Amino acid sequence: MMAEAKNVPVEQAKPADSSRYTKKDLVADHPTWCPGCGDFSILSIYFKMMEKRQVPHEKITSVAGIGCSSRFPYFVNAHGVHFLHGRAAAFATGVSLTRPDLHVFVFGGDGDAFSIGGNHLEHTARKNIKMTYVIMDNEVYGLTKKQTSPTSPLGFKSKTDPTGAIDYPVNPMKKLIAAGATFIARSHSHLPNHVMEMMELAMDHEGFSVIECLSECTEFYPGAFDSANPRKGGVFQPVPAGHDVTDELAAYKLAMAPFPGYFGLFYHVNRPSKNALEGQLITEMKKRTNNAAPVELLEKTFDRFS
Amino acid sequence: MMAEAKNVPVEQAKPADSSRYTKKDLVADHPTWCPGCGDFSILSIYFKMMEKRQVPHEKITSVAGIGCSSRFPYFVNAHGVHFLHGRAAAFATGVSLTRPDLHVFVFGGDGDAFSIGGNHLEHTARKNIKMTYVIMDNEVYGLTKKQTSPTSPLGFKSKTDPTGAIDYPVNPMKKLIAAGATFIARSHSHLPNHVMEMMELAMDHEGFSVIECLSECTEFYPGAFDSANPRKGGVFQPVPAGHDVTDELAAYKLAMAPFPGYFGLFYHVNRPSKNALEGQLITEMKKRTNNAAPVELLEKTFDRFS
Amino acid sequence: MINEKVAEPAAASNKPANTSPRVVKDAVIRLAGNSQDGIQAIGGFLARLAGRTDKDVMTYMTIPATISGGPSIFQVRLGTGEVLSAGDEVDLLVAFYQHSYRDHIDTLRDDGILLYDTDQVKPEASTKRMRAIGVPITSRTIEAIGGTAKDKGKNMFVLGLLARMFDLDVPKLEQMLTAYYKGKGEDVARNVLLAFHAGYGYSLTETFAFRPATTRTTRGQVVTDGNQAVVYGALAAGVRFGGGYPITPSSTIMEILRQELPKYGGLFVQAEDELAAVAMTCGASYAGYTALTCTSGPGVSLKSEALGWAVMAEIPMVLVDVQRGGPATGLPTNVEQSDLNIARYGSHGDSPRIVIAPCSVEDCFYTTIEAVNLARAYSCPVIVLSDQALATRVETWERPDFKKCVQDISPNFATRGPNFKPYDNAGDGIAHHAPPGTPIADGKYPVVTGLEHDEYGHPAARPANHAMMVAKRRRKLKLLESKLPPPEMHGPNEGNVLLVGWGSTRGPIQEAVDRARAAGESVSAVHLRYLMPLQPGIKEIMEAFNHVFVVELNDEGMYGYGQLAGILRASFCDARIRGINKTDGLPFKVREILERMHQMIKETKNPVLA
Amino acid sequence: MINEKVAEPAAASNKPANTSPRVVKDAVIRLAGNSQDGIQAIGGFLARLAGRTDKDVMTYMTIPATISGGPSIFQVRLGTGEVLSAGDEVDLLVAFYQHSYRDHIDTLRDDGILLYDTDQVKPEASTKRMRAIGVPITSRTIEAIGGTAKDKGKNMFVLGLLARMFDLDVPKLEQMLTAYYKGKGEDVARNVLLAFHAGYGYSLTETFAFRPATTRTTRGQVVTDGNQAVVYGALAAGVRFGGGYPITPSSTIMEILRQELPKYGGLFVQAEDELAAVAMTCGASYAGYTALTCTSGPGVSLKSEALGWAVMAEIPMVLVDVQRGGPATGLPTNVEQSDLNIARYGSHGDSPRIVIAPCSVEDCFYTTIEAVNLARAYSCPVIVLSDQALATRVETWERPDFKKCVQDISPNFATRGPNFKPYDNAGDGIAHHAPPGTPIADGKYPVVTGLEHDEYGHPAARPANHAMMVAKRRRKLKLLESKLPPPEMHGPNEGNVLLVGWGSTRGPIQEAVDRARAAGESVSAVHLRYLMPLQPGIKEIMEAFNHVFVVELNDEGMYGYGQLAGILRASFCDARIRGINKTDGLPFKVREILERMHQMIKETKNPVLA
Ligand SMILES: Cc1ncc(C[n+]2csc(CCOP(=O)(O)OP(=O)(O)O)c2C)c(N)n1
Ligand SMILES: Cc1ncc(C[n+]2csc(CCOP(=O)(O)OP(=O)(O)O)c2C)c(N)n1
Ligand code: SF4
Ligand code: SF4
Ligand SMILES: [Mg+2]
Ligand SMILES: [Mg+2]
Repeated sequence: MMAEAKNVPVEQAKPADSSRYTKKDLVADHPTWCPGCGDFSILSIYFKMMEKRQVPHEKITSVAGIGCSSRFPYFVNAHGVHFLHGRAAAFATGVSLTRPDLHVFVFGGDGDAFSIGGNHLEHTARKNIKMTYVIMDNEVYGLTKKQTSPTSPLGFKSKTDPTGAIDYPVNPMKKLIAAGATFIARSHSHLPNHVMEMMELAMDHEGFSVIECLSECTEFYPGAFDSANPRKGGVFQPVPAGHDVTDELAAYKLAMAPFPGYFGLFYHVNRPSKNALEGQLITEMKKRTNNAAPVELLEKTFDRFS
Repeated sequence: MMAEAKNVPVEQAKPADSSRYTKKDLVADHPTWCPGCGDFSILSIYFKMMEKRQVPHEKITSVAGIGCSSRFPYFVNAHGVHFLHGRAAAFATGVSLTRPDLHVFVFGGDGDAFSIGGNHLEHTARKNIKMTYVIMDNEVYGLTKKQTSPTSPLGFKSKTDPTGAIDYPVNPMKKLIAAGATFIARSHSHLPNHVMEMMELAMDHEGFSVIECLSECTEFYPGAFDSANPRKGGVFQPVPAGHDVTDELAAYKLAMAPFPGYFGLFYHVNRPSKNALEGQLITEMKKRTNNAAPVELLEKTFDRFS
Repeated sequence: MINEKVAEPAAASNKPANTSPRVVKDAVIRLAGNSQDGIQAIGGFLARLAGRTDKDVMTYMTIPATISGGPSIFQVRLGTGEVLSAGDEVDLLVAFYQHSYRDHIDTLRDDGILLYDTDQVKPEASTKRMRAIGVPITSRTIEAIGGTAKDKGKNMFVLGLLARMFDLDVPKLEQMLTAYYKGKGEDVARNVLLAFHAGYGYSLTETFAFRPATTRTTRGQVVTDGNQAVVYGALAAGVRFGGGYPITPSSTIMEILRQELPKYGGLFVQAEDELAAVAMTCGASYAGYTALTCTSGPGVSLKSEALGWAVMAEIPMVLVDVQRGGPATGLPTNVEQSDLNIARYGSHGDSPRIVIAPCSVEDCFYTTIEAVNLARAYSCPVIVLSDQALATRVETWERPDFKKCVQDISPNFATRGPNFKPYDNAGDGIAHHAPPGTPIADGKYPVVTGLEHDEYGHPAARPANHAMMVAKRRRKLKLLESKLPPPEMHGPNEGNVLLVGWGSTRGPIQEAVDRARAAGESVSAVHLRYLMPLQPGIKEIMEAFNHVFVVELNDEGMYGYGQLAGILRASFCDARIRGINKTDGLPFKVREILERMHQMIKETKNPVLA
Repeated sequence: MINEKVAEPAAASNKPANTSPRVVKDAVIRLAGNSQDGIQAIGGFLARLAGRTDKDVMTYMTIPATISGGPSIFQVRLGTGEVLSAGDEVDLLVAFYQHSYRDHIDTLRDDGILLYDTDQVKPEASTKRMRAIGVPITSRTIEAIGGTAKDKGKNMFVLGLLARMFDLDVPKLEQMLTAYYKGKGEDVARNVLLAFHAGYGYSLTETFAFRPATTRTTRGQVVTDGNQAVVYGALAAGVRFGGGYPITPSSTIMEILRQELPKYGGLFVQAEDELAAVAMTCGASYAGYTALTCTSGPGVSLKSEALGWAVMAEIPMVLVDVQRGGPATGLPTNVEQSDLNIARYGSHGDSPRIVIAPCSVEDCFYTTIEAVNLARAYSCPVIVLSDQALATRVETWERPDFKKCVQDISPNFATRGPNFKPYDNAGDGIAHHAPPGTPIADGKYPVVTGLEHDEYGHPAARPANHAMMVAKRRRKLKLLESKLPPPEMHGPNEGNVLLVGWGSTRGPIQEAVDRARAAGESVSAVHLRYLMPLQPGIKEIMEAFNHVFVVELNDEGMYGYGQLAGILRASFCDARIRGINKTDGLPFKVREILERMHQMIKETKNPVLA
């Protein structure tokens, strides 16, 4: 299949209808998000980017877990999957490793990524599985109506912390750096151009790319990210010009900045993706067995068994 | 119960038989470990420490997941639990939060802690649940007979990587620092005194303390840690004298050292444990409801419902 | 329904409505608007009022499946004398908008009353015989409290209208309104009362009065939903630790426990996922504090591994499963009874545990207490099968006698032993654990494990030992079975048709029996509270009827019967046991049960060979 | 067994043994020593040899439960003509140590042969009638290859003894030995042959020859264990992706696939846990490559959520469950058939999926191929229920015709649509997915989801839609049921006793039938390969017998029947269906089945009322 997949590389597979498409060709169900939800802007940026990049329509593949943000695939008129809460990265791993002709996008929330999905996120990162994971972080559980999220700040009042959150929150950037992710960025849904820039860089990365994108939940945590939103009198602090994106320690240091912290590309190195490494293994093994067909391979093996 | 628990604090609860005990009172089943397995030394250090500290016999509580190392509780003649693979920390959370009179020890392997249990480890750490977690890291799956572990080095030949491991491994120290653990140490089962020192410090920490203890699997990864074992011509590199254990970035820098890396206390800060915070919440709420008994509380609540 | 109770037959016709209040036993009122209109609040106040005036009430609300607003309804059935179901047909429909009118007019019974906002709704030509009453709700509310606040006020105006129409206790209502809204600020409270009085002041031609009820309770009544009842049942039972992870429709159990437990010296942890939630629940139970975890849908599947551990280790704990539409993510905000199989069989290996199901909001309270006590008595996990309908429904029920039901279950640290065997196979086969902190007389301490073990808890792979321990874990449930009461009958012990039910369908089933019997049919119902093990005497009860239909909100399966029916057929090998099932995500209507029942009787020539 | 085949009756007595080889049909040989002695190797070579000489073989090995070494046995049954079970009673016991002698002498049949190492074993006084042959195995091995190497050599010396005793094909054995050991170095290979010839040279008084068999196969025979058969079945079926997490006894499936798949252009991922393993399996299947995940025990519970998703999303995939002793961690290295319930009912909600079980090592190969094809044909997850006995047992079977069974299942990216509906409800109700990369003619793309959905895959909470989709997921399995072949009978189609089996118990059950019939009893057996849905005609088959006993390696449950029995009772309401169950973690002995059968027949006065 890695092999088979090579039979349908991006260029050859120009389908019947893959003439240049526009944003509105990608519009599906009207989003069920609340008015003003930060997720809207990420969706429209996704449309805009695809329109610009003209990824063949039939190759666009969006995978999500469960949550408000994870309803994303329903709103995109393209192949999409609404999987299980927390397991989107693991599902996308199966897609990515079998389909080198696709670049999978994963969308989901902070609970999906850092609470129930924390382990899958980490192992997908260290294995460097090729995909782009956009974590739409509203620092709260939206779909289930306002419980504390692992990214909720201390003191945040929710239905599960009526007197204020007391659990020390996850620091997404620290977690991803320590996990060994090879492309780590941070953005803010109220700054569409910045989000677009990060998404395009991520999409072009040969491996696991992840963007933590602050995305306001106007219903349950309004104003959460105003302090980083110039239009709300906040200060949007870009990653310092001099920052070396290949310096792990420097990236970790940036991650230590107090909220709202820095925005931009924290870390970016090139380490062979698992896709590439497994591809090499296949090439080697096929060479060793001089590209024998399945029947031959099986006959040979069974000679040893008889 | 936090409240009730206060009725059986360590000192009062001197049981009938808690006269001074010795190591051999703590010996249970003969360990089923292979000859030379590094886990033996950790077990005997646990005995030695308990003998020295004289934790009341009936208060010693060891919890484990599944694995060779996780069979630990069977070999300790004290209250113990052999739970599920990867979930020991979550189980211990339930014990710790309901039983301020105990200090729970968790024992388990690298697969248990970093593969299937990686998420629980991280969230237990950030919530700072009072317990000591000793991760007996042999960089391989022992009980299931030599598969790749998340800590197996690149190139390690196992039954699941016959041509050598290709997945970038987890760095335990980085993971634990980024997760927000408040006590993080690293040791080597071939240096008993060092292990003992770390265990005692960990036990006295008011919160979540974790020790990654390299422990050789003589059966499936012999010699894995010789390079840090003086008796095998290796160099045991202690954490530099000047290291500030409250400096997160410095700790992270130490964690970046190539294998076999540093040994000792990487990071140690005091952040209120969840046990303490929940205790405060209870005290507050009980004050607000001026220590009303359950019946009163329920009557009051149901007045609102009628 | 109203016209059953009408004094003079005339009312069933379309002649000009009379003005003297007509006496009714109960009324089904459906409020249809948008979720922003606060119609839930109207229903809530009506329910609370009913609770304080010896009326019974049962509500039924739909939660909008989408995230942002959208159409929403709240249905309340007020009555004197026990109200069994939310009611099939609506006596009074209040339509806020055209879409409310359009989507719900069909639920209105013939000769029912349509109350609509003339500012928003134009009733379309309809063949339905009804009495339509137009009230300029929007504009009158604006008059009363000004345009800006109107959206907040319409619901209160309607509440006023209803108070007038049903001659409700206005002073009590005013009390409740002020008590509830004063927190929200002076002006809010004032506007609320202005709108309420404007509505009450509006002169209506149709008015009713509820037939006075004889006070049935000494302790008075309370109004809660099912999840609240579970929470306070757990607190009364002595539960002091819980672990959970948010999921609809179980979340409020966690949310309320999180808030309440600290007052009781306990705590609830929102875990990182369901696996951790159930693991810490096992941990707290092991530590001596029998704990509770709650979930729905996918969470049940995720907890099956640890449940199996608790079965093997014989650790008491309670899992409350608020069932929703499945499989997978399914229908999160709808009701289904499709978790019975996973509750009984959901862990790998032979993993017998206890399964019980409450049948009403009140029963959620007592079932939770019983679950805690069964778990402790049999050292076994207990699964409580509630569902979305029970969880979100508001009912009035008799205030519990807390002096009687509140218990202290804090651990026993008394020295055990010598030769202490937690898994002693002698006798009833029930494990007796010593929580950590318990001295053991001879200094030989036990281990608790999920590996097959000997009587001391140490691993034992001996063939005979496994066979013995499997039998031991089975034997204790046989003991429980022998102690269970026979199931509750509704109607005579013999007859033509037996309807078998479990869980939240009890109300509609019993109402179906009542209607059928009123119509001269020989129908009874039996309700199973214990689903693992089963209660004694079921076989005998079934044998006293010609037809046996198991009424369940789950799929009829490949062979025409649902999950409980399958269990009963396996147990009793009675081919007459067939299913009345549906999977549309809504509670049974009494009519649906009766229609299906009649159809199946017709289809059955010889029931024995059916 | 040997003495059944003895030429002259005399041999059954204790008179001085004769020297001419006696012809036997088969022989059960148990090698008892320590795990370090490499007795597995002896068995392995005997099995391989049998494979190459048209003998049949079935082996049975115990894996030491503890981590470090300890006693271990390997039992091999060699025969001409199909060997159904590993054999109840041992014809020849080879005892390396005193403990080997002590622990296993009771398994030796009367007049069986004890071969023991005189340097290690002193036979104790025993009432048993046997022929004891002492050989100084240790010292002779030392003579042959020197003291240091002796531990490596003893097994080869014994192999030589057996070659002599059973007149085995020595040249072929020598070939195999050199082929196998040359990799380990010149000296090792030399020592091996020295020890082997020393054993072969030792003069024995007892010798046997296997009755010549008529070659049954054209393609010759192969020797594998059950997990290997699963692996190569999957590869032949075209599976190119797998995800797993290590767990005994399923791990070797993952380990071999990890090694083999790259040669086929595929890959296997060792995931971080079972949740990820099944998730990436769903992902690969969605992407167009029907994938496989394998696990045991706890892993099955953990995968139940994602299995339910695959049922709802109608994604084809295969889960191989190598059953072990449960519940919880249970007995990891023992056999049990206790995952049937979780396989059928293990996910929340109504979650119908396909469940099939192989009955032999050979069948593991073909069942895996069929699982892949059923998954694809019905767009549904398929669970294959293997078990520890099948997984670790080595059997000879006919070499498959790969030209016939190898298939290419790579995805179809042909343009779909217009108006493409993956969940089209029309017709058979089977979903037809378009993997990503597939153009849709009208540019309207589908979504795949675990929420209840409309025919396009978009969320739909409409009551009627859920009812329709539930029925759709059920309907396609009804279709499969209608296409299934009737189950396989062993023995006449009517009679007194019917034994019903599934999975790995087929061998002992059929051997029990043969023995009973040889003894003049009217006993037949039916074997169920499909456990969800069930095959047609089962009811009729059962009705043709007086007694129906379901033979299963799981608990008899609270009411005296196991998991399959419960399913059959629910389906057919036949009270005569009862269970012959055991849970000692070992495969059925033929004797155990017959004894229990006779006992139950005795206890049954009137089978119909039983
Ligand atoms: C296994 C499982 N557990 C719990 C849920 C309920 N649930 C759905 S979404 C969600 C979390 C939502 O928060 P987040 O991931 O941050 O997404 P958001 O809604 O904020 O975008 C939860 C707990 C579920 N669907 N499945
Ligand atoms: C849910 C589950 N998955 C898999 C297993 C099988 N298993 C037991 S121990 C283990 C890993 C052992 O490795 P590690 O945790 O490093 O412990 P070690 O044996 O090396 O000390 C595995 C995969 C299990 N028991 N439960
Ligand atoms: S609840 Fe919050 S996250 Fe969800 S749609 Fe509304 S605003 Fe967005
Ligand atoms: S297998 Fe390795 S880890 Fe396990 S007991 Fe043996 S040496 Fe220790
Ligand atoms: Mg969120
Ligand atoms: Mg390990």
